[in-house]
Amino acid sequence: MKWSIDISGTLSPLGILAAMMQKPNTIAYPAVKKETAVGYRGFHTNLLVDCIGCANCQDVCMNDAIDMIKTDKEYNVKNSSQCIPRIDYGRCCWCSLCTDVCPPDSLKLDEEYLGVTQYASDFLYMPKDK
Amino acid sequence: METNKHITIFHGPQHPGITGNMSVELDLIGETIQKATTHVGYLHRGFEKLVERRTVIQAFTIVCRICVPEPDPNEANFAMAVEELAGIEVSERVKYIRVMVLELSRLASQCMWLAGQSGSIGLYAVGQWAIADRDLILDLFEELTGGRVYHMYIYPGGVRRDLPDGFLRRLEKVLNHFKKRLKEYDNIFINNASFKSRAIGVGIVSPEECIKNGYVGQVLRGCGIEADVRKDAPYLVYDQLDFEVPTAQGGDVYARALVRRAEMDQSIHILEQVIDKMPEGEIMVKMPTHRKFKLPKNDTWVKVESSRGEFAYYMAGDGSEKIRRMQVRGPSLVHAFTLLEDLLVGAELSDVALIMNSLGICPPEIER
Amino acid sequence: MFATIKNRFATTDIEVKREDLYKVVVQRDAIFELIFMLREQYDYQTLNAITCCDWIEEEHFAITYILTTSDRKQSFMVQTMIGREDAQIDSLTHTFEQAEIMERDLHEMYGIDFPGNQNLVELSLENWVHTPPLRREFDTLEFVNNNLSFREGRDGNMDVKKEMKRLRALKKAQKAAAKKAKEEASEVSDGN
Amino acid sequence: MDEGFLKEQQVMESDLNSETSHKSSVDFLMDWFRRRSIFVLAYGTGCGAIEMPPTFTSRYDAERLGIRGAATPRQADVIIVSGYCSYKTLRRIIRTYEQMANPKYILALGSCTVNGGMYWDSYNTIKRLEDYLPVDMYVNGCMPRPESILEGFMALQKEIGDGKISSWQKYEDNYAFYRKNQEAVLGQTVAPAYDADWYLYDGGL
Repeated sequence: MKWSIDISGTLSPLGILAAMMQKPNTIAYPAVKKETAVGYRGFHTNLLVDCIGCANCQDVCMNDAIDMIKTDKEYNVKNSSQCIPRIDYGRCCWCSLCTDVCPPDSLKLDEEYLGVTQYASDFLYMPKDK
Repeated sequence: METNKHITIFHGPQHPGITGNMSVELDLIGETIQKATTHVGYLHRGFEKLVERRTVIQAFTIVCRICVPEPDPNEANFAMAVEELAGIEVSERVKYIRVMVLELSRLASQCMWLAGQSGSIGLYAVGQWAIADRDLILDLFEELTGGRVYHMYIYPGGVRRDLPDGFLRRLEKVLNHFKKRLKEYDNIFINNASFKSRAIGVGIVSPEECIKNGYVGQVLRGCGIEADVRKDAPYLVYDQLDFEVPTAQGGDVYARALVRRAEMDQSIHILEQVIDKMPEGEIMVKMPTHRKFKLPKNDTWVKVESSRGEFAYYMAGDGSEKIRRMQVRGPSLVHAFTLLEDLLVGAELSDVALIMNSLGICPPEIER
Repeated sequence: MFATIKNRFATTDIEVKREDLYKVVVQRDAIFELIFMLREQYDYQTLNAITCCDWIEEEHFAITYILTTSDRKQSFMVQTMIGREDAQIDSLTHTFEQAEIMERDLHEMYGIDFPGNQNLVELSLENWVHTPPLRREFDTLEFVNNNLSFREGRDGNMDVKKEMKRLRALKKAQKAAAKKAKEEASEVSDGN
Repeated sequence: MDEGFLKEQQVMESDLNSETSHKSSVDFLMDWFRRRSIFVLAYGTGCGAIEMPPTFTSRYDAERLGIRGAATPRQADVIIVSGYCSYKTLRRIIRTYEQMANPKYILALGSCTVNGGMYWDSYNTIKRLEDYLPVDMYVNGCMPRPESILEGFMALQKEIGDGKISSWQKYEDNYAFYRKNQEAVLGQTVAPAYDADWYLYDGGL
């Protein structure tokens, strides 16, 4: 390697010091929470007054993540199987194909996304009713 | 081999200077590399088997995982291949939106490269800035597609969501920010004397070798060859957009850096045209349900220009609702083996990370 | 170009897929001659990829060599069929250096042998002793079920179609029973 | 029936019922130090590695919380298993984990570490990470956002500060169980064993 003096190449990087005057762009997470965008693909919600228990979501899910289970809550009268989906969050990839095929549009993805746990057995998720 | 002279070390998979989960086995005398062998497979998931088990629509969600830093060329390739086999024609608006997504993802991927390349010579401040700027693009993606990294947006037959209100204005704002920022990157990184002294004359590739061995992307353009799938075999609406294919002379790490830097300018230029020209129209053709959508018995080969070069898919259908065969030919496959093993011989140990980053090797697309 | 290929290789199977993509299917013993001819006379300088597709019903693998011109404007898919048992085709490493890694990949995934390639060692897999994974007879889900286990606790899954049927039958039965009870009640009241 | 994660409630209740351990002031101090200096091994094992740069650089700046990168396993406290884990990587992760000095923790990202994720039918990835290594914290998502990763780190810090986590101890105590599972997928070649006598292994030093 040949060594030669490169004055502009040595001095111009010092322009980085100007950044000290700028406002930091850090989002100080626990104190400042950035809003997720509208339509963010977070956890599932399922409006039970609309859900008809058709299992289209189970059929389209390539990850085998959706179980149709019996519910003890009040369900739609048109729900001919009396089953509602329960999602396995050890499988889900949040592709939202299940919400695309939902005929009454009851299954949706919400903005909520935070799930931290110490136990892997907490992996089953019952969509919130909203 | 002479004893007490050679030393064999593994550069990776656990190494801060590696471009992903892969490793290079180096045979050294002192600090000089005598022989390099690439090992991959740490990220092998068997995508090509998995898509054979799924219907076309189900397979669409899995393909974007093939290349992690830049998922969109995969989605675009998949959608284009399926559309070609099934004979679906998409609207002009869809094409423009796809171009926008592809260029945004190229810009984001170049930011990632900027961070890796500067990190490999110890200029960490550039990395901090570039990753933060990349996040601005990811915010746009989050708004547009609902996901930060895996967008699952370019669907066979269209795109999944329409542009939100005022999206193009916000895109313009980010682009203006980038234009200002790129000048600063020039000052602190591209023209930096320490980068120049490390990069010039390192990892030289000759143009003849490039053509013969099928190298793509910045390796070709760094040798002064104007090669770009967007110009050579235009897909989507790239033939209606005005842009240049930047080249540089020398074929070394610095030439490839200059090419990548100039490509960022071109991406911004293209995006500005897309903002002006965005037509109205349908965003999705009517698609049958996933059990009814069938591909005819036929095969095809489609390619797009990713941020690292030509990214191609071979796809064959067999008349059923499942894909018979999908083979991914990413740019890194030949780069990581034929080229990298060649370039590293005779190089210094400290240049390994530099050379790997300048080739932009992305292991998940090598082993799928 | 097409006329020359048709005459020399006795094939009519030339397809124009797109304006920049042609495809031809030739006999196995003629494929390298064709590749060399394309390379020498028609400027198809680059080997882009070697792909393989398993047609298990027809008992053969379709091997496709994808060649590109040096100005990268035209691609040519040259396809040939080889038998699935003891699959074997000569290596192209002597002409194209990059063929080594592509053949290594196919060797691992399909078990195709490439005589002439010195470096057919494992690429992505490690200590793999089963059927090569991309062959159609290899069932990945069966492999997973035999070797690995999923998490327990996902019980309670109902077969929705069956459940709907059962509930419909139940409802019907209930209705019928109610009707019957009603009829009986009315009969009783009539009798009175 | 509850909404949300089905077992969360149960875990919180059991937390309330457990008796608080009595720590000496030295232990208290050690835990306090540990939770404020978490060195994360720079090993991107899967797709989750793509969200680690934003977490550790200026946008989300994990160094505010005392979390930063470490280059070698000897200096690291936490290894992040970011998503799916192929057999070939699992072997390296086990090797790396065993080289790390106590106390050490594992943070698992994404669906794939819990129940196979979207690669549930893949022939080359493991499905449940906890069979092979003791996991301290799972973060949900595919991919988890940087906020989620930070939240996972903060939960880990809280547990460390309370002195509750001793997963490396669990690994040593139940080594036979883990070793059996590791050998079941990787064959007999996981050598050397964690409890191997290094002075005698491979011809001795």
